[in-house]
Amino acid sequence: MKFEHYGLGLAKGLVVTLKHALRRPMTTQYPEEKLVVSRRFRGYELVWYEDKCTGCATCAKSCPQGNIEIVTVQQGDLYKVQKFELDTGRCMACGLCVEACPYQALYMGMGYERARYRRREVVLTKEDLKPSPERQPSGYAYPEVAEKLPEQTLLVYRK
Amino acid sequence: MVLKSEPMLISMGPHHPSTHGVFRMRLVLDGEVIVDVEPMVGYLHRGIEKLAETRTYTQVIPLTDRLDYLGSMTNNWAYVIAVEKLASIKVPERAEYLRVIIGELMRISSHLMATGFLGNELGCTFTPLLYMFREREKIMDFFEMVCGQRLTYNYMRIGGMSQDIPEEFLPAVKKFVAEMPHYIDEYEQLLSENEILLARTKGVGILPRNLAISSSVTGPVLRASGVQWDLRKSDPYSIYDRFEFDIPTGTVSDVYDRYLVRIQEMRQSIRILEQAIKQLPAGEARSKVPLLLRPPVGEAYAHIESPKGELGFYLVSDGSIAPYRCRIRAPSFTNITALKDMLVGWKIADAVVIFGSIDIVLGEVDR
Amino acid sequence: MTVALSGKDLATRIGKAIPQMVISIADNSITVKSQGLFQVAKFLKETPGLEFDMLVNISGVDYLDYFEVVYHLVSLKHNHSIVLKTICLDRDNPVVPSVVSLWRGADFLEREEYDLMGIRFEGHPNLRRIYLWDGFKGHPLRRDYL
Amino acid sequence: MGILGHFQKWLVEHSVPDWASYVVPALTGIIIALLFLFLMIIVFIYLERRGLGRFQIRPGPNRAGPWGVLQAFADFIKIVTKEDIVPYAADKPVHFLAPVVSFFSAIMILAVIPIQKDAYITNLNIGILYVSAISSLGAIAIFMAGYGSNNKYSLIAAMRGVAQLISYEVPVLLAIAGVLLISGSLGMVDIVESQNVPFILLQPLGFLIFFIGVGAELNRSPSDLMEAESELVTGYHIEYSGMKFALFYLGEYGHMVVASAVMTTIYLSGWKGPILPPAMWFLVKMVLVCLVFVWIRATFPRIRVDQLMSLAWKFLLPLALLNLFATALEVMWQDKIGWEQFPWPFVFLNLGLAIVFILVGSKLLFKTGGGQVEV
Repeated sequence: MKFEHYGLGLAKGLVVTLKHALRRPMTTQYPEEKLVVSRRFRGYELVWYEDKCTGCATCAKSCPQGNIEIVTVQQGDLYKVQKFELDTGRCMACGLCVEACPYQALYMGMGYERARYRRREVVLTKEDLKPSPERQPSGYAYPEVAEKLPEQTLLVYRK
Repeated sequence: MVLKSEPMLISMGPHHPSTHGVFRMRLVLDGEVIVDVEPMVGYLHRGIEKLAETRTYTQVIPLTDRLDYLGSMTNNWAYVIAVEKLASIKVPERAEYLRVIIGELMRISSHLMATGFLGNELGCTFTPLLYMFREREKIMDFFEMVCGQRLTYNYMRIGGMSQDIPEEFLPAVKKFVAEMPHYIDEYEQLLSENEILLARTKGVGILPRNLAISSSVTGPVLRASGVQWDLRKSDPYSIYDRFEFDIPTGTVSDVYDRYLVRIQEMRQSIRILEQAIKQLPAGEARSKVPLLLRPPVGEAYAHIESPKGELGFYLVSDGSIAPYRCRIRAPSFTNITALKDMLVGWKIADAVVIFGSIDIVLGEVDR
Repeated sequence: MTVALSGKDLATRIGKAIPQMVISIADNSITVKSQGLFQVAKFLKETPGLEFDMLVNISGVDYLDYFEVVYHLVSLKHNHSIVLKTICLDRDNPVVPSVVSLWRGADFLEREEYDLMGIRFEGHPNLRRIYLWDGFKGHPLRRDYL
Repeated sequence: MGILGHFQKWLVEHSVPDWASYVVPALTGIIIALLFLFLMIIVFIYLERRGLGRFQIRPGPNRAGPWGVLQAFADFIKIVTKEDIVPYAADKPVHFLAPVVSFFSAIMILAVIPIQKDAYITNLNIGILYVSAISSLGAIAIFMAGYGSNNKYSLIAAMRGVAQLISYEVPVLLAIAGVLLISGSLGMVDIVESQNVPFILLQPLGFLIFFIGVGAELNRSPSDLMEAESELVTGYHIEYSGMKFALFYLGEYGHMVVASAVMTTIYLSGWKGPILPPAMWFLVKMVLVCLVFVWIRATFPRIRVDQLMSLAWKFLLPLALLNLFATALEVMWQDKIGWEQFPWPFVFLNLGLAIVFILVGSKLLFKTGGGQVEV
């Protein structure tokens, strides 16, 4: 070790930390303070519209994990979805199923507090996947939905 | 009288705070001095190359996110370039620019992490790391904005991007690009002239130029060894030949040079970002590619300059919907080849610093 | 721009120095017999004008009938590249000469190929499994491994 | 005679039994010292964690109690409810005793610290000697912990710790010797009494050496080599958990409290100061010293072990000797001018000397290479 700068380098560092000590902390106090997530947020749940779904199983085929299970029964010309199950414990929220859906029946969800105590609770069935006031579809792959969602909070604009 | 002593064997890792995950070094110590070292990897081996053989070409993209999880976007990029080369797919102009913008943001973020953790390994009690987290957080915000997630992006697609950027993206990035040099100045003020940091890093862990080349070391480590080799310049992929930037290189090839090279690369990335934002054309961000892509029989090797070094994908196609063989040339993995040469003779405290200066990510080493 | 050298030109140059080793030639790659791999690699590394000083990657590909080992070589000095391939037909005991003595970087890459593909690199100083543990049965990246 | 002495006298005058007049004041002193130490440890832990948070642009612990003031208590409850794990191959008695030694050496020093003119437990006439002797006990605790745990990381840390503490005793004591020359006494009260100008001004170089040395002895960043969390995980207390770990933690902060108290006493003119009551001044100065420690911890990387040694032997020791020499010369002239009347010329003289010595020292004395060893 040589004091090449006679300790001035150390003093410079001290000035930087002191300057930071006078700044406002950057931390977000999470449970009380929540940031608005992206409009294209890929939450750990899907929002599924039963009326639009034709049971074509394109989503199941596009899933890298083989996570989506679809069973359909034929009713005349149409197919009725009997079982639509998604194991969110294995879902990696890649969004490929949503992109693949040709009938706009599948959306990513906006939720992110998805921890559960039991494994069976993370398996979402037909009823769990339907939209509700708490389960809003996100704008991922659907720009027209994204436009209506609130703007994301960005740290760049934080003072 | 010569005191009888025997070497002490220490297993550093896989549960060690500064081995960047689950890396393990089998150190043979003489007092505090390292006599021998054997890197041991494989604690995070998930067989991504094997998994890729059972997935369609599009389904492999989420897997590549899980290689170098501090540089997921560039992993996506390398993979899609390889597939595009294999299937001769043309990428729209706008998508190329977006890829450059996203890729350079990723490089800044990854280098921030590398420098911050280097500071942490030097014993800075998290201060530089937390300052750098602040800027990384902003970049993560951008990525969340474009693709909806903060770590496993899965943003690039074969033949473009999954979606075009939202309109609020560019102003925010412009603001970030304008502010960032100031923050880098601040880091440099905190670290670059600090005598303790100089003492700990100057002349430490020297990797001579020839050894670096023959050890297949790439990326900032190779450039710190004085080799002007950056795939963005030497083999311009995508549209890098349209931008003006310099390749920072080191002279002493020690830890300090690697630190400086990373800092300067961040500045160069900002230069590229400025140009790319200015030139960004309008148009489509994704070309029409069939959902189940069947590339012709053949093989392709595509490489990009990822933040860690040369990331390459060697794809062999047999004409089916899944790659026949997907070999990943991971920069982190080859960069630790020269670890022993850098470590022997140094103290145990230098081991973590030298190791940290290589900047590996275990997701990529073990794949 | 890295120039991908033409396989044809290179094959003739190799053929002059080390005859009867090149099996097939593609646009940017040459395939050589595994016995001659080391000589060819040495030739590529040391011939002035070629000087492939960096070994970028080693990939093993299992084509079920034979193994193909692919070496991506690049010269930082001249900024050109070539793909060198070799094949080994013996499925039970595939052996390829090691190039660690030419390029240090082959060390881990060859160990990885040995671990996952089961190709033995003769002359490697420390050919042990790298990812999997020592008692692991089989080589997972082979196409017939389930 | 201190407050406890008066108390004893009062007891004797009111004809309590002889033994009680000794035991009662002694017990009172011990309890007061313990309470003071615990209180200050909690204050210091709070300052350290919140202060470190502010330096790192985060709020720091703010959940337990208002502004997180109860965080230390919450941590304590958590830590005592943890299982006490002793390694199978540990040297059990040594492993058990190490935290105790670490903590009690901190309390013992407190006995001679005068918080106010009369507020001390005892006024030894060899106060400084006592302080430096007891503070070295910390090294023994660290060595016991490192050796007794039977862990390789701990052992390396213990060896580092002993080497470091022994090395830094030398410059620290030489720096204190400069103070002693001026004050002319080893007693803590006398040292404070003799500070018309705080000795930090009269002995800037001595203070710097003392500060660096104490930082190293206290195991504070940038010389926290014994618990270097990035290298040796946590060093000597890697195998400690539960209450024993809590004792180490208390011991570590206890030493810091004591060190800032000693520093306040000998360099920052103890309880002296305008307006505020004297004891308040003492606490304010201690807290300031603590904040400087936190500030330094938030900024600097850690020094390597061989660099730390060469810093002690090649840089601090010569400077301390020079400082002592210069001080001795000044004390020789003292008769002609006198410290009491004209301290300010000496303040500027010493400041100038300190700068010259540091510049010369960093150019000439202190050069070490990269540190690679041939193996």
